[in-house]
Amino acid sequence: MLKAEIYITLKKTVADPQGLTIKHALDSLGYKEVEEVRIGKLVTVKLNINDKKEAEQRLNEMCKKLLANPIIEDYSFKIEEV
Amino acid sequence: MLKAEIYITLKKTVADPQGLTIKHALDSLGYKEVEEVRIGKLVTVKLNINDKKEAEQRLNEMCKKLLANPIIEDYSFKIEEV
Amino acid sequence: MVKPEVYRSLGLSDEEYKRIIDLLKREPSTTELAMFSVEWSEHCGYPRSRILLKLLPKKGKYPTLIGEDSGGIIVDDLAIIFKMESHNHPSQIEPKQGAATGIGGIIRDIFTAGARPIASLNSLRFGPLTEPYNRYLLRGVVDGIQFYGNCLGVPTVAGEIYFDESYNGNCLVNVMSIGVAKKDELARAFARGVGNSIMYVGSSTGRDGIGGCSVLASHEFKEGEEKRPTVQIGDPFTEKCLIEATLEALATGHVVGIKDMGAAGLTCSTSEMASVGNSGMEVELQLVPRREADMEPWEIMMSESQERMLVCVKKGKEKEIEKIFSKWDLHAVVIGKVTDDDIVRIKDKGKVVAEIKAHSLTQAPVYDMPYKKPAYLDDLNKLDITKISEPKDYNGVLLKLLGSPTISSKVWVYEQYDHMVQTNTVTLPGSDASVLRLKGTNKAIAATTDCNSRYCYLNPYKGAQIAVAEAARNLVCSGAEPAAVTDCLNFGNPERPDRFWQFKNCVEGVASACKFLNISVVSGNVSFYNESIKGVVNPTPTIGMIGIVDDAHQVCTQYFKKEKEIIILLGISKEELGGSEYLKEVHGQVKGDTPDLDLWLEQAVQRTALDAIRKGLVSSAHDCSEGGLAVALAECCISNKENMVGAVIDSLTFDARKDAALFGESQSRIVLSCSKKSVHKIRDIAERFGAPFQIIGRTGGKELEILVGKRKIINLSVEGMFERWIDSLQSLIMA
Amino acid sequence: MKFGVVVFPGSNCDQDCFYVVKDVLKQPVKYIWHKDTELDNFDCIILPGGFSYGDYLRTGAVARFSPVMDSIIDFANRGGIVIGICNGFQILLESGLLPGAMLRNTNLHFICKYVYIKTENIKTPFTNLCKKNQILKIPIAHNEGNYYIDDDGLKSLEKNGQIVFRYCSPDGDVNKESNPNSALANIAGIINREGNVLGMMPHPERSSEAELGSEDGFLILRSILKWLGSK
Ligand SMILES: Nc1ncnc2c1ncn2[C@@H]1O[C@H](COP(=O)(O)OP(=O)(O)O)[C@@H](O)[C@H]1O
Ligand SMILES: [Mg+2]
Repeated sequence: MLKAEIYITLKKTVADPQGLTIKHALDSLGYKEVEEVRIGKLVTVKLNINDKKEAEQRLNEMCKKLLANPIIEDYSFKIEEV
Repeated sequence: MLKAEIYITLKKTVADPQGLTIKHALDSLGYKEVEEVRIGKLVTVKLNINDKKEAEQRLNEMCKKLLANPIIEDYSFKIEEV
Repeated sequence: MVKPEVYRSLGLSDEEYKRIIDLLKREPSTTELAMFSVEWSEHCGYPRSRILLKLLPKKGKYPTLIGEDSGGIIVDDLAIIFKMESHNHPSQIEPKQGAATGIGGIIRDIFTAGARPIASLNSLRFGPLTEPYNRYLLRGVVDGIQFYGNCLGVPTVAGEIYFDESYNGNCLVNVMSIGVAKKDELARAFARGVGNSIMYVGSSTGRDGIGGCSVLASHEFKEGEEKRPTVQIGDPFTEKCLIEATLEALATGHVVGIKDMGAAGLTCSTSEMASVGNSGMEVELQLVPRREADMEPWEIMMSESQERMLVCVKKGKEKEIEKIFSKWDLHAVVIGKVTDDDIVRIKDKGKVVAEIKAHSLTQAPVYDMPYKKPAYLDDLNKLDITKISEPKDYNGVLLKLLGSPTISSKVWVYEQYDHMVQTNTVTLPGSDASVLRLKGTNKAIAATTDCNSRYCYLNPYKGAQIAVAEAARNLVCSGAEPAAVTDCLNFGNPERPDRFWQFKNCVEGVASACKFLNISVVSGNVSFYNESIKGVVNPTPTIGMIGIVDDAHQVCTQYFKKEKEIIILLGISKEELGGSEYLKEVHGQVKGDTPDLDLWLEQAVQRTALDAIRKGLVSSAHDCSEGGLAVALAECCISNKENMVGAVIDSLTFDARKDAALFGESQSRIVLSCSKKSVHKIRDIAERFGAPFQIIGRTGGKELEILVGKRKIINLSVEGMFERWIDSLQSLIMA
Repeated sequence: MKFGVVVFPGSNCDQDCFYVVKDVLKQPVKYIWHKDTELDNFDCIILPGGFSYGDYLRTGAVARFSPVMDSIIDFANRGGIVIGICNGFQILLESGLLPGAMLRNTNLHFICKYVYIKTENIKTPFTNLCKKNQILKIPIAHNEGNYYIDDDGLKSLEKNGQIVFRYCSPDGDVNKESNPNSALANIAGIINREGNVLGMMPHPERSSEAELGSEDGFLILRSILKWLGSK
């Protein structure tokens, strides 16, 4: 069994109003040190596969097809054994 | 300048209907190896702080106060220099 | 031997525990004990309120249907089913999910009756927005309602939002749902027919909300207390599929009975379906679809996982029902059958874990609770009006009231709700009541929720009567005949005689006003223990009322339509300042007696307005509520952003102080506008019904001017009033 | 003319679209279940609004893989008339039938209200009864209507007249104040290069009867009918 954490983030060129709003909120709570906030998705997946290479290839497919929208999002992931 | 990635996940005991729906979707796309999907948030923060210890303490505060909902969510983070 | 601290922590008293042993003639198992504890809790069994609830009239102008979980009225060949429910404590802990699952629950009550949900309403109460946690609560609750309701495709068409210190530490989230069915296609919530199957449908069972029913709903709770595992997450997508699948399944005719698993989940649905059907039922817990491994039998029986239902299906038709649910990707599995005894028998791996007569679970003990008028009330009711200084700046007072969070526009809230889906909403939120056409007929229904809980605090009986009268008045102003009520009774700890006195008086007030107006109470809900270390909530008997519009083209809205029309006031402005928003916001006092309510006068005013609207004589109708006549007039000017019309009020006569006449909250008053040629016809109608009638001014211009004698005491631009009224709530929330 | 309304799990304007075609436009209409793959000769297919699959991942992302979508893509490629409304628009974007993507409304809220849109291209099957630059009063109801496309994409939309509707003020100014969700270039609706697939965020089916407050949306449905009739 493998576990993957998939990180889906908005492309740098795409504005992130949610991130902005949270930055403002943190600011007004006194966290002036916060320079930037960006919000993304964290998808945790358990895979019934033992081979990391295979998992990598499958995950790339899943992300391209469904989990991320390449027009506005980037993705990356990390695989570990469980 | 430090950069932190904050991972916010639903507590294990809390149901995740989103994750379930996405698992079904992956399943019907033929990704039968997917055993479980859980959906969380990824918050990327740039901090105008140089000291990791200090950053850690501030991030813990921000998460507890604003970013995560302690009733249903857990959080963790990773700090790196940029 | 069960230890006293165990049953006590489940909310059972020593006597109740003894009674359980008498009923079973033995010690209960853990599962049985848990089952009794929830079934006998206030939430399910109504032990402390049942006697009083009998006072609420079950008959009215329209034939009334009282179902197991909801009720309604019959209009021609349609059944209009509706109900209101509270989700206060879950929302106080986790506002978004608390409110969301509240919507989910109330909507299940409607479609399990066989009706398609056509509208939701919400009545919300919070502590002042100056407190950050209250802002968090309001934002979260609205987010939860929009998240769940919008996804379902059921429009959220109306509601109310109040702010009061008494809700600090215990907000109120009351949600109402309305559904429509052909009257002979309604479903019942029972199990019948030996050998018929019991099917479980919907989401799988997890450890959500275990103990939530008794722990969350029937005990005072302290903020910050560890209640984490009891939070349930709403899944509107599954609920939407459940609505479609259920209505499809009911249409096959193979369903004997159906009940949703709300509070107390399987316990409630098994025992109540058996009890109502005078049947027995046997269920094997191993067959229940679950989300988590190793759940104890009692956990499965107590789980409040959302979006689940129990269905009694005719023997041999299980496959057909299963097919419908699986088309919508939902579980549907047989978990048991109807038996020929009257016992609910729960098995786990074949071993009996509970075996109880269905009736002994559903017939909770009945208590006649002691009550006593609170000592502080006599003092509180005394208001020496001569000690209240009359304002110098009436413009300032009006602007202040228009910006007060309770009076200000709620557009920030209702624009987040899809209030148009299903294409029936002919009067959108922003007027006195929303109106929904009934496709395929000429008719429409109007809906509103109302309760001024400050009135109920000062005078529970009269305050509750006013809640009913005001709801009816709002419907009338929209062109509807008030038809029937659902209520949600939110009170403190009923074991305290002062709180119970409030409860008793409010129920009596609702009952008497409904009887007088010939309106039936078709359904409702009781929520006790609404208190925290910060105090107890004001007594809040929220009234949800629906009315019938016979001709969907004869609806009316509250805003002035055009220039040069005549403005009429029906009713009388008295010298009443007690309990008013003005007294609180401007003079910082919550004191005095609630305004008078003369139900005969109320009826005369309502009949006049409705008759005039139905005859097509009226351009706009708006009742006077919080903020009194001045606020009502201002709202007539500004509540249609696209066409704001000013007014000159120069012939107002009254027998009271100026501030009382303008900002006092005398009941039974409606502001009408009409063309010149309709005036005398409306006057005739008013005379016929005996409603006080006066022409007070005319529409036109870009200002609201109010003259007393020759003196202009109010002179404000419609733009200026609009700005104050429209932005105030949002800026307080976003502070 | 035969209309089809696709039903995805979670669609919630399917019945509204069905009703408006059947009872207001008075044309034959059938539901198409999302698992159907055989489309019987429809003239126009409507992808309705709602929350297909709860919009739990991204709007339209899961619905795009419903079995019916391959057939709809075929249908569109053969020149069939397809209109996606709200969630339907989002599904069309995800499926690639229309370019671009949807982001969250910048105020981060669901917005349900009447807005005004300007009809910029009237030479389409969907707007042929509108006047050039006609202003329509029509409601929106969405969380994600903030249309996005990259610079080149926007240029090509503009160049090819693919921007059919833009949010505007009641008197037709296309400006920031009248853009409810901050959509790029105030875009409220676009069409494909070939001109037979329209996606729009506002709901014509909610504004096709006077008693609901506006009949402007009905122009779009009547335009489709006219187009089909004259073909
Ligand atoms: N929580 C809410 N949800 C939806 N609509 C609301 C809500 N609160 C207020 N409204 C709407 O705002 C308008 C004004 O409400 P309110 O001031 O309570 O009216 P009234 O005093 O006539 O009862 C009504 O149309 C009402 O339905
Ligand atoms: Mg009113």
